[in-house]
Formats: sequence, structure tokens, C-alpha cells
Amino acid sequence: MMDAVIVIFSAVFVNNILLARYLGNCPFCGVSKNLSSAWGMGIAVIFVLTIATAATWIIHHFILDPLHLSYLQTIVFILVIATLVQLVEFFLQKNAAALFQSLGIYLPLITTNCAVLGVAILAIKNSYDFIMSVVFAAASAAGFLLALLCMAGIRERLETVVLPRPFRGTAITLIIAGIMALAFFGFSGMDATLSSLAHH
Amino acid sequence: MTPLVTTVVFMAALGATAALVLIAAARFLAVPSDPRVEAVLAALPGVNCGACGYSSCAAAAAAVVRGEAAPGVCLIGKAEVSNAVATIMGKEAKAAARKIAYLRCSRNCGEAGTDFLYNGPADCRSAMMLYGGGKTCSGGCIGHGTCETVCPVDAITMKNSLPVIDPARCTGCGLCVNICPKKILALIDDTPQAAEKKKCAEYCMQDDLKFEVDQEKCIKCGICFNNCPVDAIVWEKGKPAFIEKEHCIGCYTCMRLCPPKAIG
Amino acid sequence: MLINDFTRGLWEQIPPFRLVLGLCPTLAVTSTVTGGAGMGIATTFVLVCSNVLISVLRPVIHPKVRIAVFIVIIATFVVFVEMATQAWAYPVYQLLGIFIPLIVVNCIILGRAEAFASKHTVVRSFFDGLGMGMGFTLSLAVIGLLRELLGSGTIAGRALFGPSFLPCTLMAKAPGAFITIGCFLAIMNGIDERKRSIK
Amino acid sequence: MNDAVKMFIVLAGVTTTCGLLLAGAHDLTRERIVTQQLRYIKGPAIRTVLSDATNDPLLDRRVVAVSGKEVTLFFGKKGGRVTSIALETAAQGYAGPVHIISGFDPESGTCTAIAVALSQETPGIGSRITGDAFTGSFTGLDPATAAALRKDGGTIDGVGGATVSSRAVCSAVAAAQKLFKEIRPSISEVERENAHQ
Repeated sequence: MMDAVIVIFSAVFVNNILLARYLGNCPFCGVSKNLSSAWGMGIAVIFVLTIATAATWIIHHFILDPLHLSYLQTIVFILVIATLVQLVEFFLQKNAAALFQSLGIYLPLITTNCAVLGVAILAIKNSYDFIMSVVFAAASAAGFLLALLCMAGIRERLETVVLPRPFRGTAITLIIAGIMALAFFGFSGMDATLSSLAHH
Repeated sequence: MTPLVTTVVFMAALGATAALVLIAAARFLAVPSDPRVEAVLAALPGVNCGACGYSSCAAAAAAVVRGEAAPGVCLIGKAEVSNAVATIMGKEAKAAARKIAYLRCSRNCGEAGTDFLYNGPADCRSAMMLYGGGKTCSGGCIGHGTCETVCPVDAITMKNSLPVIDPARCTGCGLCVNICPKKILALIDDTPQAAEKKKCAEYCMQDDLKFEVDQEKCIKCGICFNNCPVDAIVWEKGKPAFIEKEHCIGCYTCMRLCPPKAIG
Repeated sequence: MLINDFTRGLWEQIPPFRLVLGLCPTLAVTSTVTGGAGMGIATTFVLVCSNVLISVLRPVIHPKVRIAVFIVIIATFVVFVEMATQAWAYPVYQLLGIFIPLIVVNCIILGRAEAFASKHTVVRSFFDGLGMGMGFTLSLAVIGLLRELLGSGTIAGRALFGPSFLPCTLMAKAPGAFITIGCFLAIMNGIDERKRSIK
Repeated sequence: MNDAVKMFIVLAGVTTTCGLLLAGAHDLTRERIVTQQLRYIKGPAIRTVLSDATNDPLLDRRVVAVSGKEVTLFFGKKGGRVTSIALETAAQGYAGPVHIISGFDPESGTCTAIAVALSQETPGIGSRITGDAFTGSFTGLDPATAAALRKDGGTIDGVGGATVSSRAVCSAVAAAQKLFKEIRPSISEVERENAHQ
């Protein structure tokens, strides 16, 4: 139980997927202009990331590993993720129209979001078991949502501010992300405290 | 089995499965979509800029087909695109009246006095965050011209701290309507009658927004008279004040300033 | 025309500054110049190869499975790169780590495949890929140079300043990455603006 | 031709071809990759464990099968005689598996040295298991006493504040002791074979 708490805490704050692991930055800059689309994208990422990590974990441990094909990991994972996203898109359109209306437009963006492939590979690399992989994926995506929401909130305010022309748009977004990353550094101390608690 | 064979067989199986899943999904899960959506989408530029207020060109196309958006929904596509979309949508779309933005605030509240000096960013939205903008006329235009900034077709110019809309240029996209924190811009049908009907009177001077002076409570100080932005108050020294309803714009200035709270 | 295809990627549309794509590797591996250049070269290889192959296969690729086929082709070259770095440049593999497989999802590659290679001839696609790749490599190397110089006081691992130099460790970490690239972007915008105003 | 069939053929065909190419490339690079991985990841730990060897233990490696599993043994030689044999085991630590290289004396089965090959333990806390003070306490460990922390009834002092990591190292070493016990009977045979090459 404690392990799961630490994995969640570490994935959301300490090793935030956007600000510390550098994954998923393209949508981070693209979809953080307002809060409502940040919500949509964040929820869609949680959804897809969790399913994709579960699927790739199963494929890796039941097919690739026994057949000694782990060198094909990259190509297999990306193909599985692309197919899965497409399938989810079709499925939502058919069976959950309301959900599709709010998440649908973000789904194609997610296929090429390196956060999905990155977390799937990391879950294998860290040799988590199945439950832990799913927890790790969901927590990482929650960290993505958190950072995205913070950024969207700041950018909504930023719109009314007079900025030097060259800094407008992505430039200032990246600089703010840098400051946010600095703020998230503060959590690393808490990680150490938590882990020493677990060690005793 | 040699590793080579395993790999090739596995990859073939993977590719085949992926293809089968996609084909099956496309066939069995496909939602019968309106072919007009695809056609409209093809006519739109496809750059997903979001200026129309929809998240993507696909969302805008769906809105056009549902009848929620006009054929001229695309702001960057100009007449060519809107004509193409109108052709796809047929007569029904053409019949829909053109909408244009309209300023409901027509008095000179743009020149109304200020309660305090505002030195923040020259943007109505941020000014609004500080006690509603600082104009004595709390219902009227703040006058920083955020609507002018967001207008994608330069149809708005600020004159006397009030936006002036050029109906010829306005595409009725509604960006200014959405961004105005005071909600004093509206989309109306592009007909002279509609413009006439939506005059300030209808918006500001609704009965519940007109004020009266409680003659018994009035201490005859004249603060309301001196501060009314539209000179709607009659007052002489030593006599209770009186509000001329036809001129009142319901700006709350007198109500807020009245020492004995006699105005309501 | 070919020259144009080539130079477009070097200035006009230099990734990641002009096309704000492929940010993740740009942020992640540029704490050293070696990492930046290594990533750039690996990406260039994949970009050129996939551009050429997709351009060759252009007539047979069915539009409905287009993206899936592109992804398979790109992923194949990425696995080649993965194997090659593991076999012959293991330190580079360790340095770039998870970001080598992530070349697959670098939007620049899929973007060029979709926007250019699937519509143009083999030779033009080759030059387009080469130009874009070199532009990407150049950007990454320059960012890496700056961050390594300030963040650890070295260039490609060689110490430049005496032992009394106190490195600005922040530059080698995540905040430094974001802020450096943000400033680079602003500088590019500034140069553009000045050019436009002179015209 | 049917649209769906065409889609199928294109996607399956491309994937199969790519599979073929990748399998070929894998065949060409596999050996090199294994050696490179050993050299850069486990090489330093193996060299620490077999520090007095005069040969390159990475090249003197041998794969043996023990109870269905394949174990790679690294032979440390001095003057043509095997002085120590190293093998790798792993146990779940606090932040992922901890890989340990343990060296054993081929004659007595005593643990000669251990080193941490790979771990993702928390820097500053769990990472202290890599220190000499801790790893050195395994040297000379009797084959009869399984490695365990003092608080678990063993003989090893854990690293303060890093019980999970310390326990992981102990269980990895204990696993190595067990493996080595099983392998030992067949070692002289392996060794002879090795000497022939």
C-alpha cells in the first residue's frame, strides 16, 4: 500500500512527467491556452495512458519477453498505442457520444504524445508489476493534468498582460514552465522524507 | 523456431491484427455520419486555428451542419470559403440571417467619470477584476478596447472610449461578445429594425434597473446630482433629488454614493 | 528548388524554434553538447530514411492506414538506431536513454512525412529531411553548448574554467532547459521582427 | 479490389517487411550489444568484485543452466588459475530492482566481495548501499550462513535509514549463495572446459 502511495506521490510531484521527465511538452504548449481545453486534454491523457500502459505491459510480459523479442519493444508499443487510440476513438464515438464530444478532438493528438509511449516504456524499465504499472500510469497522467491546469490558469491571466513582442506565445510559456519546474524541485525533499519513512 | 522466423511471424501477426482491428472498428463501430460534415470540413482551410470559437475545423464543420454556426463561420477563409460552405449546405443556410456585433451601450458612458485611477494593463478583463473597472457607470463600457484587439477582421475601432463597429466588416464571429467582461456587446440580426430595437434603452433602462429617490430619507445633499454620469438627476439646494427615469441608465452611481441610502 | 528544400529546414522553418515541434528531446538531452548533437544525428538519420521510404511508397499507401504505415516505417528506423547505438556507441545510448525510442513520437518526423514526403518526389523528400534534420541537430547542439558551458563549465566533457569555477547547476536541470529554450525562441522572434520592420 | 482488403495488405505487408529487416539487423548486432551492455553496465561492478584477477572476466564468461534458469558466470583468474567466480542476482529494492554482483571462492564457497551493478535507490538514502562500508561487510561470508540483516536474525548491519534497500542487497546475495551452491558441483567441469578454450 505504502509503495503505491510513494509511486503516486513521486509520479505526480517529484518526477512530474512534464516538468522533470520532459515528456509530453508539445501538447503542453499547444493545449494550455485555456482551462477548459486543459481539462479535456488532461482527462483524455489519463484515460489513454492508463489503458495503453496496461495493454503494453500485458504484451511485453506475455508475448515479447517469452519469445525473446524485447528488442522490438519500440515498434510494437507504438503500433499498439496507435491502434488502441484509434479503437478508443471509434468506441467512444459509438457508445459514449457525450464523452466523445468532450475528449474526441484530443485523442488524435495523443497518439504522437511522447508521454504515452514514454510512460509505457518506463513502466517496463522500472519493472513494476501489473497493478503498479497501472497506478504509475494513472499517477503520471494526473501529474500531467496538474501541470497543464497550472499552466492554463497562468496563461489565462497572462493574456491581459503587456509583454515584449518577441516573448509572446510559446517563448513565455516555456519560461513559465521553467519557473514551475523550479517550484516542483521543492518536492524532491519530500520524496526523500517519504522514502525514509517507508524504509523504517 | 529461429529468432528470425519468430520475429517475422510475430510482426506479420501484429500488422495483420492491427489492420483487422482497425478495419473491424471502422465497419462495426462506425457512426453513420452526415456526409455534409465531411464536405464542409473539406471546404474549410483545416488549420485548426480556433479563431471561430470552435476547437477545430472538424468541430466547426459539425456546428455548421447542425445549424449552430453560419456558413461564414471561418474567419480566415473569407468569402471564398463561406460561399463554398453555403453551397454545400444549400438553401436552408442561405436563408439564415447574417448576424453582426452591436454595442448596446449607446450613451456617453464611455466618458463617464472614474471612481479611482486604474494603472494596470490596458485590458478590460484585467480592469474588470479591480472593482469592476473604475468607471462611475458600472454597467457601461470600461473603454480599454479589448474588443478592438480581439476582432480578427478589424471591424472595431475605439472612439471616445467606446467601440464603434463597422457593420460592413463584421463577420458576426462573436469573439468580441464573448470577451467583453461587461457583456455590453451582442449579436443581432443585420437589419435596421433589429438595430433600432436593441438600443441602450432596452438593455440598461429595464424597470428593475431604474432608480427612485426615497423622498423621506433624502437629506438633500446633492451628491447624486453632482455625480450622475448622464445628468438624469434634478436637484436644487434644499430640495430632495428626483431621478428622470427616461435618462437613467441604471449605473448604480447615485445608489452607491447616497449617504443615507435613500436611492434604490 | 532542391536548394530551397534543403535550406528551408536550416533557417526559415528550423525546428524546434520555428515549427514548435519535437520539444521533448530538445529539452531532455541538451544538458550536454554531446547529448544534443547525438540526438540530432539520430533524428536526422530517421528523418532522412523515413522521408525517402515514404516518398517511394507514396503510390501504394492507402490513405486510411496512412498514419499507421508511417508509424511502422519510422519505428523500424528508430529500432535500427537503437541497435546501432547500443552496439557501437553504448555511452551515447546510456546518455540518451529512453529518448532514443521516443524519436518515434517526435512530431517533426511524422509531420514531415505527412506534410512533405507523402506529396513530393524522392529526391526532394531526401533534401527536405536532410535540411530539417541538420537544422534540428544544429539547434540542439547550440542549446547543449550553452547549457553545458553554464551548467557544468565544460564543453563536450572538457573543463574550460579553473577549479574555482562554480557552475550554475540549474542550467543543467529541467528549469534551465525550459528557460534557455524560451529565451532562444524569443531571440528568434526578435530577429524576425527586426527583419520585417526593416523591409 | 475491396478497399478493406487493400488496407489489410498494405499494413500487414509493410509490417512484415519491417519485421524481416529488423530481425536481420538484430542478428547482426546481438552479440555486440550483449558485450557492450556487460562492459558499460556491469563491467565496473564485475571488475570491483574480481579486482585481483589478471584476465578480462567479461570475456571469460560462461552460461550454465541451473534448475531451468540460465546463469552467466564470470571467471576471475590469476596465473591461469580460477581465484574467484562472480554471478549476478537481483532483488526488489525500494525504487526498483537492485542488481548485485557477488564473487565466490570456487574452493570454499566463501563470499569474496560484492558490488552493486544497478540500482535506482533514492540518492542520499538508499543509494548508500553502494558504499564500501556496507558492501565490505559481505566479504568472508560463510556459505553456511545466508546473508541477512541483523534485525532479521542475520549478521549484516544495514545502512541506517535504508532498511528496504539493505534488505534487498541481502536477499540478492542470499539468492546468489543458494545459486552458487547448486552450481558448485558442476563448476570444475565448466572450469576444465573453460581452460581448454
